[in-house]
Amino acid sequence: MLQQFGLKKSPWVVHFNCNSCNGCDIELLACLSPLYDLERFGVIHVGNPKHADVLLVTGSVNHRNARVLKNVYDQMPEPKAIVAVGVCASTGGIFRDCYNVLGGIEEVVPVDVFVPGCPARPEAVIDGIVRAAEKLELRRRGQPVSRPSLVPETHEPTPNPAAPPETVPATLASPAAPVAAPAELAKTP
Amino acid sequence: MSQRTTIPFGPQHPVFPEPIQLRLILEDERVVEALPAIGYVHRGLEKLAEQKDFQQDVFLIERICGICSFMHAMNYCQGIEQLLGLAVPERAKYLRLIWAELHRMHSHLLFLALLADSFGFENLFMQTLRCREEILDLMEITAGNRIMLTTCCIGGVRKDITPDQLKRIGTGLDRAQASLGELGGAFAKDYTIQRRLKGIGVLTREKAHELGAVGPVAKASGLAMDLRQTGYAPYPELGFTPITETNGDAYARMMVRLRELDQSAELIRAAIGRLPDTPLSVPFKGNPTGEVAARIEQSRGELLFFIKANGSKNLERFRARTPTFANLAPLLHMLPGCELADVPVIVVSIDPCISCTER
Amino acid sequence: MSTRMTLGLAAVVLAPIVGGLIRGLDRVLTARLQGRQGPPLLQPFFDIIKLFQKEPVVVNRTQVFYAYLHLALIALATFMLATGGDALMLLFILAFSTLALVIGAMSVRSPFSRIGAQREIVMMVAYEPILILMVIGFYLANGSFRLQSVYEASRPMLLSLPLVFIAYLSVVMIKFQKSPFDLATSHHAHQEIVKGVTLEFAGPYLGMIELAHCYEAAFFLGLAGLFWATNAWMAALLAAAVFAVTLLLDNLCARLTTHWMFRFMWTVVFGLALTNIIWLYWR
Amino acid sequence: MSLLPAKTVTPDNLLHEVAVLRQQGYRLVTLTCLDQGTGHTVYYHFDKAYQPLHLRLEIPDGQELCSLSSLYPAAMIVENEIKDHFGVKFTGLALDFQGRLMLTEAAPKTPMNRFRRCGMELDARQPAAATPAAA
Repeated sequence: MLQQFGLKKSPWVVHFNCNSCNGCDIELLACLSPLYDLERFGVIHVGNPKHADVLLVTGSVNHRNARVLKNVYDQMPEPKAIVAVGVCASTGGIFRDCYNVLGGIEEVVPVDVFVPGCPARPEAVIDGIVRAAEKLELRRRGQPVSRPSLVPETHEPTPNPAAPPETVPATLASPAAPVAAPAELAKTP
Repeated sequence: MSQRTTIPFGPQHPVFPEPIQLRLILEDERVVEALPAIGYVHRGLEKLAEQKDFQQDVFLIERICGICSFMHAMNYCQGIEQLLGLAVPERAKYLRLIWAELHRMHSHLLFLALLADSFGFENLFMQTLRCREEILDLMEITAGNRIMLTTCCIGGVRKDITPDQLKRIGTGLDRAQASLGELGGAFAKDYTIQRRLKGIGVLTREKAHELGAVGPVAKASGLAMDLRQTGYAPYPELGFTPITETNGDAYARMMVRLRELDQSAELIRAAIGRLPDTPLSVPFKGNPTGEVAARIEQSRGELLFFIKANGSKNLERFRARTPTFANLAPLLHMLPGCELADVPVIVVSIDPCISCTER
Repeated sequence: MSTRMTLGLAAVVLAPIVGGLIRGLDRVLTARLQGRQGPPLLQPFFDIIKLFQKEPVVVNRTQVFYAYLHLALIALATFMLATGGDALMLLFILAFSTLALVIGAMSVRSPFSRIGAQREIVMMVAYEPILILMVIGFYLANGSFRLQSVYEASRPMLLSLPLVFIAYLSVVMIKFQKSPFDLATSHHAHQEIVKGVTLEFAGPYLGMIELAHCYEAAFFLGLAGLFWATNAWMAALLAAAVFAVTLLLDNLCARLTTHWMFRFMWTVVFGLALTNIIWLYWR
Repeated sequence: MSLLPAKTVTPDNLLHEVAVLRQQGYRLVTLTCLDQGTGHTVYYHFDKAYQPLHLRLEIPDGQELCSLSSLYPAAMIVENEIKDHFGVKFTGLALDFQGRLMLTEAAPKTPMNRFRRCGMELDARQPAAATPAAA
């Protein structure tokens, strides 16, 4: 009975700046400010991945920090969720063509929520964290959690999170699947 | 007990919004040696700027750093204008100045908030961020975005500030300055803050010059060095003089920024008062050619762009030397000998922008 | 005997609930002081429930043992406080509880965790003498080391030990990890050593430590109540006053260094408490 | 094309010239490196009382350049960066990151070179193809 309060109401976040230009990072800081007050949702900004439930990543992945990002991700105990904040974290953004940029963070870790924007607005970041917290709860119950796709959805209905597992592709159903990006999640060229 | 420990300070560390790694070698809690490991946010922006059209580069270069984005774009545009021989209309110069100073204010307020965070003063952190929102509101009202304004373009600005918005800037600055007055008192006079900042991370005037410190770090050490005096924008007409402190410690660096906040607000007011009525931009034809080293005083100090163009629409070389890059050497000079508890304070006191540094 | 036993068990059950509420109130009031809305009052409970639902990540088995020990000992200390046990024993158990956490933090190889543990030890060295002086004060006032005698005393301890009470305030601030003493671990003291002592504890084990913190919150405010144990209302008022002072100072101060804390505790605070004891002795 | 007004120096008299500037109270702003196909041009930017002063230095491939870290310790970082990005080697670096300041093993080698892609070893490189980058 008590369990339903847990994860949804207390998503502790850890922020990792991958390759960001700081725009999204300072908007994350602004989320903590009295105007937006992230703590309303029980969010604590912990510096330690071992305590965190939600990983907020800003910026794209480069050769040096890919390993660090994977490391931070691996240190987080299950259930966990990843939020890609801003377009750089989602696809590489304006820096996609840079020689040292590998692309969005999807290259390294599975993403649960993409927050758009350059930089992402604090409202959008808060929304992303709250959505990630809902996914945490589903994940704990062992229910299938859909991973978003950056490929625009054409006419398919949005996946029902409570749908029975057999209707969901196996790769999507397993919450702990490492970087199993299904074919339809492959990025647009 | 003099056991040596090596602490990897970063790249993912809560006090830094950005990844830089300082390998600190500690004896007990005293830092003996500090080695930087950077490259965690190296993207290769300079190369991309050479591959893109020089007009697209305005938006790319604005994203060298999200905190002082407008000033990057401004410096780049000024450099290209110099190559093209464009005379920017007066109104555009004043509008650029207004946005640049708004950016300086929000950047300095962010610095104060991070500094408060670095010595664990959560309340002050929150209040400073609240004050910062006033400035962000002004930017959103005038440009449509909170941080990335993208109003600067080659030849002038893309957007005008209407009289209503100018009035709103005035009231917004009043509110920000009112709360800044209270916050400034807390920052300058609080006993615990003074204990944490005074005499910490001292950089003498000689060392500051030798190590090439720029911006508030140099000004706090007594070097009156502010490129706004060179007159790239109508600063001299508005009666600008650089602010300096003499002690060269973290407290002095904070005071420089605190006083610059008020100065920026006054500059904006003065600029609004004298805003000339001219077109916003001049049209231009052709591609730039030649070499130029454009400089500007960004919120963290001197920003230098070396631009080499060869008459095609791609630049031949774009090089950015950002202020934090210059301030890294002073930082590494300040760290040895300090306490571990002072490391966040010292690092934050130079207002590091790693994203600028590594591009 | 059996009523005291029931009282003790009730305290062990109720203390985390009261402590959780205190911590929740702390967070709400702190947020309000900072001009924010803040989390719900029950947030500490949500946090603990969540932590127990997380995957247990263990660095080594020792660490887990010490997390259990930390929680068990602080619960035992709460039990003893409620049943009016021996004050010196109480102090010993309390110190051992903190020590369990320190050893747990020392048992892993993370430098931040170790520095946190070192700081925790420095903090113990700074506040333990004050607690001992407090117990000596109780003894001088009542002629017994049993806390029962404090409960049965005719006049409130505050009247005999006013300076010790003030010294005790700073002990509470250290234990609650409030500015300017938030040195070793705290939700906010992450700037220097990330999470300090609790760095390497995760999931349910961190939940246990959080639970222990709830016990601590209730325990130390209960100890503050001892200074006016003759009247339950006055005791509660005193505890509330201690809580309010720590909260206010937390929002008015920056964090200072371990050295400063050590000097401050051993000169000013220790001096205050000692003066009180000497005065009590010669009275 | 108008070049930056700069005094030309050679690798031999570089240290002497810079020492003179240091005596006169100039501050080292930064270094800029440009790839010229068969060599590199290095600009040394100085500043004194807002008056910029630039030194230009041409260096053929394979030749090592002496570091300024003995005169200006801060030059060390930018020299390491140039080593990363262009493969220009410096002698007497106060702290040598071995081409790993900005880049890692997996990253492209000397990516900032405009006319060629070469490894860190300049000697092993093919003669400059001098194909201008996509216009």
